[in-house]
Amino acid sequence: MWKSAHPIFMILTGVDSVADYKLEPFPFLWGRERYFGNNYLDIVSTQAIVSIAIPRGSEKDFSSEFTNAFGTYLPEPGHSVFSKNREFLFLWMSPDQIFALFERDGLYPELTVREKLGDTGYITDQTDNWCQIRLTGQDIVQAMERICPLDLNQFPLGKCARTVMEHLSSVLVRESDEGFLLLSPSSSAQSFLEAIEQSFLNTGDY
Amino acid sequence: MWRDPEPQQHYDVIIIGAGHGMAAAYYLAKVYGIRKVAVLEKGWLGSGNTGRNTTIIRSNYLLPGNEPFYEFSMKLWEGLEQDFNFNAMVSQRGILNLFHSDPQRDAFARRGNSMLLAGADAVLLDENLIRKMCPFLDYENARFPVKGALWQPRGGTVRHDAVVWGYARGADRLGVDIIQNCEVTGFDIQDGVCRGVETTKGPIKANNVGVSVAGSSSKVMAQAGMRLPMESHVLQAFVSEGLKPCLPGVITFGAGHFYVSQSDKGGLVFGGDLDGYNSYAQRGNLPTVEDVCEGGMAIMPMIGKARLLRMWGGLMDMSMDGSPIIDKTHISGLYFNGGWCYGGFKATPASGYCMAHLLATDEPHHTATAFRFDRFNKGLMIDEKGVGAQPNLH
Amino acid sequence: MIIDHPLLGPRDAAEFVYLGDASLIDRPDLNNPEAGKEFFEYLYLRDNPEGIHRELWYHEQGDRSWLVVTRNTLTHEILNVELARQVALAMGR
Amino acid sequence: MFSRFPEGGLIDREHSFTFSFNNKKWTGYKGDTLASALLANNQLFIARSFKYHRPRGVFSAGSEEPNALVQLGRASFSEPNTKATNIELYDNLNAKSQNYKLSLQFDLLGINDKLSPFLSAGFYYKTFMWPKLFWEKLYEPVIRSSAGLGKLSGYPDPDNYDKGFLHCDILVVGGGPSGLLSALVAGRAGARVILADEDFRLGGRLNSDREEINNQSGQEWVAQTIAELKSLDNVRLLPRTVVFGNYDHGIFGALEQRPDALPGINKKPKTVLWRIYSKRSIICTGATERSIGFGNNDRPGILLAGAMRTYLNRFAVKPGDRVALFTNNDSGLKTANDLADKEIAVTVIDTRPNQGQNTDKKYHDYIAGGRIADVRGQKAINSIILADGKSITVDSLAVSGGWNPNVHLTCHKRTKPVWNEKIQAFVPGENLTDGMRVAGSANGLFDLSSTLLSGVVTANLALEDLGFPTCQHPDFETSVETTDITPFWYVKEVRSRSWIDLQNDVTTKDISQAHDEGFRDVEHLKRYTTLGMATDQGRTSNVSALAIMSERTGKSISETSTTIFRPPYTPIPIGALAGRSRGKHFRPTRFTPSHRWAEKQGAVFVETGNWLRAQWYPLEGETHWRQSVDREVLATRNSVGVCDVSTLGKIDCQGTDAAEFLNRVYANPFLKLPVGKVRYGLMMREDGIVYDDGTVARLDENHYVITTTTANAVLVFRQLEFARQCLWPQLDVHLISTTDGWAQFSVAGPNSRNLLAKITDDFDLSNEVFPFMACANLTVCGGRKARLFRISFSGELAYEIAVPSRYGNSMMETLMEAGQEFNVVPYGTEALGVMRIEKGHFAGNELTGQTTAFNLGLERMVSKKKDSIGNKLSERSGLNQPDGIRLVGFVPVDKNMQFNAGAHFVSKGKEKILENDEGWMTSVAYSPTLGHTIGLGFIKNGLNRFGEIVHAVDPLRGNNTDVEICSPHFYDPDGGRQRG
Repeated sequence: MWKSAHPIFMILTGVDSVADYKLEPFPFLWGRERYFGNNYLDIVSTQAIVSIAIPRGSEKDFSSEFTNAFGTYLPEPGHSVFSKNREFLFLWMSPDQIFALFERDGLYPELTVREKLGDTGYITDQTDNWCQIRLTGQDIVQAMERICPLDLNQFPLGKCARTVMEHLSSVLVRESDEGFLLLSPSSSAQSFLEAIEQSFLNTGDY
Repeated sequence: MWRDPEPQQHYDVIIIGAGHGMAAAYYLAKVYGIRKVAVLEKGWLGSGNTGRNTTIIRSNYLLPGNEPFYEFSMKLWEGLEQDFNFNAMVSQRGILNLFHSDPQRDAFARRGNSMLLAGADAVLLDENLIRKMCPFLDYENARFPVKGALWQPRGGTVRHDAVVWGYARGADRLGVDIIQNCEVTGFDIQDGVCRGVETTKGPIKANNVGVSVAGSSSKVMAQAGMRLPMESHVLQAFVSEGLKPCLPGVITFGAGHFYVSQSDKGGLVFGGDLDGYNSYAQRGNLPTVEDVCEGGMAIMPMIGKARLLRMWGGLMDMSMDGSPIIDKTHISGLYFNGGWCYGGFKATPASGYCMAHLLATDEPHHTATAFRFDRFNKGLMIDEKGVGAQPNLH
Repeated sequence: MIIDHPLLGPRDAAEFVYLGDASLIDRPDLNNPEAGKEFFEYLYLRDNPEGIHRELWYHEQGDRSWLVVTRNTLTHEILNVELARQVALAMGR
Repeated sequence: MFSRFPEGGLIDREHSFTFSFNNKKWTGYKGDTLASALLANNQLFIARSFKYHRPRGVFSAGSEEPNALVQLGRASFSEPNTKATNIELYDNLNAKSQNYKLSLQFDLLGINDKLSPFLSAGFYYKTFMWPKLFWEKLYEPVIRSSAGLGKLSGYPDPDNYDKGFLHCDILVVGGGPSGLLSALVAGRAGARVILADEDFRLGGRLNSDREEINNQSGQEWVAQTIAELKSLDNVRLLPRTVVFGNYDHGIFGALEQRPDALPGINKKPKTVLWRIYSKRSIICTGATERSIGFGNNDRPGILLAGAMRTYLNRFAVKPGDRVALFTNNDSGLKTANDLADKEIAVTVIDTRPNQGQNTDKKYHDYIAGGRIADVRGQKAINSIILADGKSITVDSLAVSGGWNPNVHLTCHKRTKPVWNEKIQAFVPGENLTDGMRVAGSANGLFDLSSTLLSGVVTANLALEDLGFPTCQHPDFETSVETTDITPFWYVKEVRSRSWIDLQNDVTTKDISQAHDEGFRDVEHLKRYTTLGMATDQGRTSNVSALAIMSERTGKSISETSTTIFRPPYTPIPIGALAGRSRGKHFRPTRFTPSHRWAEKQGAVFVETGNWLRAQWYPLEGETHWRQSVDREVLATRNSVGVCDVSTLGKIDCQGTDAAEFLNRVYANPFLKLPVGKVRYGLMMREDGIVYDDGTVARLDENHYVITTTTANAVLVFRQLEFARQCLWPQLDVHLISTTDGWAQFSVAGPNSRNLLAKITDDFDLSNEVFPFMACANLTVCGGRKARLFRISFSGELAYEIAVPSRYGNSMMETLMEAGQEFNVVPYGTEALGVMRIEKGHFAGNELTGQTTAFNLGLERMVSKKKDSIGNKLSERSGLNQPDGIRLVGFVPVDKNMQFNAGAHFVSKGKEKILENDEGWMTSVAYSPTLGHTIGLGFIKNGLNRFGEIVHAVDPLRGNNTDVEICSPHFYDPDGGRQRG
C-alpha cells in the first residue's frame, strides 16, 4: 500500500531508503547584496513564509488558539504583529488569511506552524513563492517613492500592505525605523530587484 | 454648410443622434428616397463619438457575422467623398497589426483568410518586410519581439470631423432637418407602438424612430423601458504635437495596448485600452494614459520626444459580446443601433446604410443580419475577442 | 481614482480590477423554472445608469477582497465601499 | 535693437554659457531661458509659422508661447517643438529653427503666405477631391510633406525617464505670491505641503514685476519666504514641475524636469512624472496675457506686455530704444512705466479714450483712444501704423489685451469656468470637487494685495478642513495697483490680416468665415479653423476668438462659453509618461526554475505571456529548429524526456467545503474524487463558453491542488475568489496561489517510471499502487519535499513531479544526470506542442473564448445534474446547433504536403468564399512519429465526417491543400501508453 499523502505523516513516519541524488537550493537572487551609500539591500534567504487561512465558522476558536500558541492577538488589517517570543512575525494578508514569517529550521516550515496551532487553520508553505528583500537605511523612502504607490512617510512600524510596483505584486512590511522587508513573486524576482536598484540609482549618486 | 431649422410637427422618420444617425438619414434620403427625416442631436454636430476617436478605418474582422459588414463599410468609405462631394481625407495608407508569438500569428492568419474569403484584402508580413516598412520599431531590445504582422493595405484613416460635416451637408441638401441642441426626454409609446418623441424643443411625431446614440444608448432606451446588454465606458484618445511625417500608416501593437497613426497635420493620433469602469464622465484617468504611452514606447521608442498635446474621453457603448446591434425592438416603430464598443467610427457608413435599410424596409440589410437583440438569449454571440459578457475587455 | 477600502483605507484604484454591476452577486437559482431566462438577464442585461452605480471591484494587488463600490458614473465620486462578502451574506447568499 | 543691460536682472552673470542657435554661437547666462538669451543677442526672428510659414519671434515668456518653437538638441536627443521660453539655458545647448524648407531666412514654403486667399479655414474639405485618385496620389502626399513642425529623430529616445508617487495634505500649484504664501501658511500649521511650479525660479510675477511687499522688494520677500519653506520638513518644493492634469479624488499629474540630467552627460532621469495624491489642493496658477488683433500683429519684435516686462526686469533684456505699447488695460501701463524708468522712449497707444491723463511718467507719447492698424517690417518690426494713418518708428511693440486666469486645472473634471465682466475673463466655476480651491490671479484677483490675502484665506480654509490650526490674516502693504480694463479685441480698421492663433495661423477673418459657413458652436469654430489646437493650445488666443465669435453671433461671451479644457496643461513627452516601462523593462520577466540550466544548454527561449520558456534545446550540428524538435519528440516517445512545466497556474484549495466549491466551479462533477487521485477539470464562464482547463488533485481530505493554463492563472484565481466571496460566501474554502512556489517537471516516456524510481525516496511507482491519475506527497533525493502527479499531456507514460522552486534548477540537473542511462532529453514548448497535437489535446489555440464543450467534443462532461458556473447558459440553442463546429484531426491527402494553422475549410468543389467557410485549422505540427504534417481544427459537423476530403484554404499564404478529416487522436488513440 502506498502511504498517506499527508506530508506530515511522511516526515513523522520517516523513510526507509533514500535516493542517491541530492538537490541543492538555488534561489534566483541568492547572495545578492548591495550598498547604496549607507543604504543596504539584502536578499533574505533563510526566512520561511507560511500562510494560514482561518476556517470559516470557527474564527473565534482560531483566534483563541492563535493567542494561546503565539502569545499575541491576530494582526489587524494592514498590520503585522510579532509573536510574544518574537520568533514569528505575522502579516495580515486578507480578511481570512495571515502569513507567518520565521527563521527556517527544516524542510517543512508548515510543520513548524502546525505544531503550534494544531489542526486549526489551513496551512500552506509559501516560502518559495516569494523573494524577500530587506532594505535598511535613511534614503529608502526617497528611492521607493519612485515605484511604490503607498505613502511610505506614513507607514510606521507594524504596518504592512500588499500593492503593485512596476507591474509587480509586492508586499511591504515596516520592520524597523529605517528598515523595510519587501516580498515579490519569486519567478519575477529579477525584475523586482532591478526596479529597486534603479530607484536608488535614479535618486542618488551611488 | 447646413440649415438650422426648427423641428416640424411630424416626420416619416426621426433619428436620434447625429453620428451614425446622420449617415442613416443621408442614406434614407439618398438611397431609399425617404426625405421627411429629422436628425435630433443633443449637443452640437459631431459632439459625440464621431468627433472623438482615433479616425481609423479597416475591415480586418474575423467572424462571419462581422467581416462582410465592415468590408461593406470599407467600400462605402472608398466612394464616400465623390458620393457627397466633400473631402473627408480618406487616406488608405494601410493598417499593420503586429504579432509577437506563434499563437498570435495563427489567430491573425485565420483572420486574414477570413478577410480574403470575404473579398477584402490582407497580407501576412514577416519581420524582414516590417523592418523595411517601419525601421523605427524596436527590434533589438524589445520585451516582446516583432514576429510579423497582418497588413490590410486598404485600411487607413479619415478626417473624423469632415465625416460628420460631409454627411450633414449631404443630408441637409436632400431635405433632412438637422436639429442641434435638441435632447430627447421621452418616447411617445401607446399600445406597444412608438409614435414620436418628447424633446427639449417640444414633442415631435414620427412613423418610425431610430435611436443611434452610442454611449447614451442605455439612458435613452431606458426611457422606452428597455434594458440593454450594454455598459458605457470611457475610452481615451490622444494626439501629439505636430511632427514631420514619420509613420507610414496605422500601426497596432499586439503585445501592448497601443495603436497609432499620423494625421495630415502631423499629430500622432493614438490610443489604447478603456479605462475599464462604467463611466459617463467623458474623461479618463492618468493610469490609462501611462499604460498607452508605455505601449507606445515599447514598440516605437523614437516617440519618446513627441509630446502628448491633447487627450479626450469618449463614451463607448460596450456591448456584451463586443459587437453591435442594428435591430428593431419589441416596440413597433422603434429601432435601435448601438453597441459599437470602440469600433464605431470605421462602421459609420455601413451602420448608417444598414440602419436606413432597416428603417425603410423593416428588414435587416444582408450584411447586418447577425446584429440582433436576441443573439444573447439564443447563444449566437459575435465575440471577436472571446472574452464573454465582460464589456470592459472587448 | 482612490477607493476607500473598508479595512485598509484609501488605496489607488490601480491596485484593483473592475468587474461590473454588483447585481452579479445575485446569481439565479438553477432549480427555478424560469432559470434560463433568469440566467440570461443576470448575465447580459444591466442597469447602466448615468449616476449612482453599485459595482464590483477586486483588490487583486491588495488583500484580495471583492468590494461593492457605490460610485457616481458621471462624476466618479465614490459614496460607499463595502466588502462584497458581507453584502452577499446580507443578501442571504 | 534688443540688447542686454549691463547690470540687473535675476541672471547669474558669473556663470556665462555658450550655446548654439542655427549653427551660430551665442552667449547667455545661468538663469536665462533660451528665449531671453536670444532676445538679449537681438535674435528676434526664430521660427516659421505652421501654415503660412510667416516669420515669427518670441511672443511670451512662458509655456503659453505660440511662436518660438525650436528643435532642441542633436541627433537622437533632438526634441521637436520645444518652446524657447521654457528652456532653461545650459552650457553647449544646441537649438535650431524648424518648419522651413531650405533655410529659416529663405523658406520656400513662405509662398503659402502669398497663397493665403486660397488656404483659408476649412480649405481642405472643399478641394482636392477630383479626380478621385488624385487625393491619394498627389494632393495628400503634398499636404503631408508640409505637415507638422519639428521632426522626430527616428532613433530610439536615448534619455531616461522616471516616475514616482507623492502624498500630501495640501498641494499648492504655482509658486507666485499667492502660492508661496499658501504654502507657507499651511507649512507653518504643520500640514504636509507640496508646492509645484513650472518655472525653474519660484516667485511667479514677483520675478517679473517691480513690486513691494511690506517695504521689502518683491524679490527679497520671495527669497525670505522660500528660505522659510525650505526650513520646514513638512514642505516639499518642486520647481521645474508643471502640474498638467487634475484627476479623480485629488490625484494630480505633474512633470518635474531634472536639471541634473543634461543630454548625453549622465544617465539620470531627464524627468520624473509625479502622481501627487492630495487631500486638498490650492490652485495658484496665475494668469496668462492675451493679445489684440491688428494687421500683421504676428511680426517678430511684438511681445505680450507682461512678457516684455519679464525680459526687462528678470532677464535684463533691453527691447530697443524706442518701444510702443498697445493696451486696453492698466497692467499694460506697468510695462510702459518700467520701460520709461529704464529711459527707453515709450509710446503708449491706449484703446481707452479717457485713460492716462493723470500719469506722471515720462512717456515719449501717450495716445488715448488709439488703435494700431498695421505694422511694418517682415522679419522684425520697424514701425507701427495707427488707425489714423500715423506712422511711428519703433524697435519693438508690447501688447496687452487683458489677462486670462489659468483656470485649466479647475476645469479638467468638466467644471465650466464662468465669465467675469469686470476683468473680462473666465474665472473658475463653482463647486470644485475633491477639495480644490483657487487663489490669486488664477481666481481673477489681479492686484498684489488681494492675491496675497487670498493665499492666506485659502490656505486657512484648507487647513480648517483637515483639522490643522489656522492663522490670523495678516495685513500686507504693497504697491498700489489698479487693474481697470475696457474690452477691446481687435482693430476693425485694418487691411492686412489680424492674427488670433499665431501658431496655427488663424485670423479674425477665418473666425468670421467659420461663422458664415454655419460653424457656430465654439467646438465647431475650433475644429473648422483649428484655432487653439496647436502646441500652445491657444492659451493666448482662445478667449479673443470667443469674443469675436460672440460678436458675430450676437450672443454674450458667457453664452458662447469656452471649449472644454482637457489635460495636459502643457504638452508632456510620451517618453516621460512611459517612464521606465520600455525596452526589456516594458513588462516584468518571469523565469522558470530551471532557466539557468536551460540557458547553459543553449536553449532557445520564447515569450509566453511574461514567462520565458525553453522552446527547444538545439544540439551541436542542428541547424534547423525542426531537427531539434523532432529529436526531442522521438526521444521522449522512445525513452524519456523532461520539460519544465512550472508556468502552469497552481492554486491550493483547502477547506471542509472545498469539494463542494470545486463541484460548483467546474462543469464536471467533483464531489467524489478520492484522496490521492487527480481528475481533469473543465471550467466554463457563466456564458457557457470554456474558460480554462486543468487538473485537480486531491492530496488530502480537505486539500486540493488545482492547475490552470499558463495564460489564465491570474484570471482563474480572480474568478474563483469571486465565486468564493460573492456567490457562495458561506462555504469554508480557502485559496492561495502556489504557482511560483513549485518547480514542476513533466517526466514523460516509457522510461519515465524508471527514471523517477532513481530519485524518489522509498516510493512505490508501480502501476498497481500509483496508477494513471494518481497523486501523492512524497520526498525525493533524500528527504526533499515533493509532489507527484501521474498525468500525461504527451500521451506517454508520464508524471509531473514538483519540488519547492528553489530546488528546481537542481532537480532538472538531477533528472538529466539520473536519466543518462535512458538517454533522457530535455524538451521545450515546441515538442510539448507537437506531442499534444499528436495526442489530440486542445490548448490555447483551440480555447479562443468562443469555444464550447460541444465544440471540443466534451459536451458529456458538462453535468446536467448540478448547478455549476456556465452549465445553464451552455444549453442555449445557438451553442448546440447539430451542425456546429467540432474539433477533429486533419491529415494531408498527399502526405508530402504541408499546411498551416489559420487555413479555412471549404467543402470539396465549393467556391472559396466566406459563405462556404466551414471552419478553420487551429494547430498544426509536423509529426515525427507519423512522418507527416497533422492538424487540429474546427469544422462543421466534424465528428460525422471522418474520411471526407476538404480544402484547407490559405489564400493569405497562397496555399490550398486537400486534407482528410480524421480523429484528433493521431497517436495511441486507446491511451494504452499513458495507462501502462
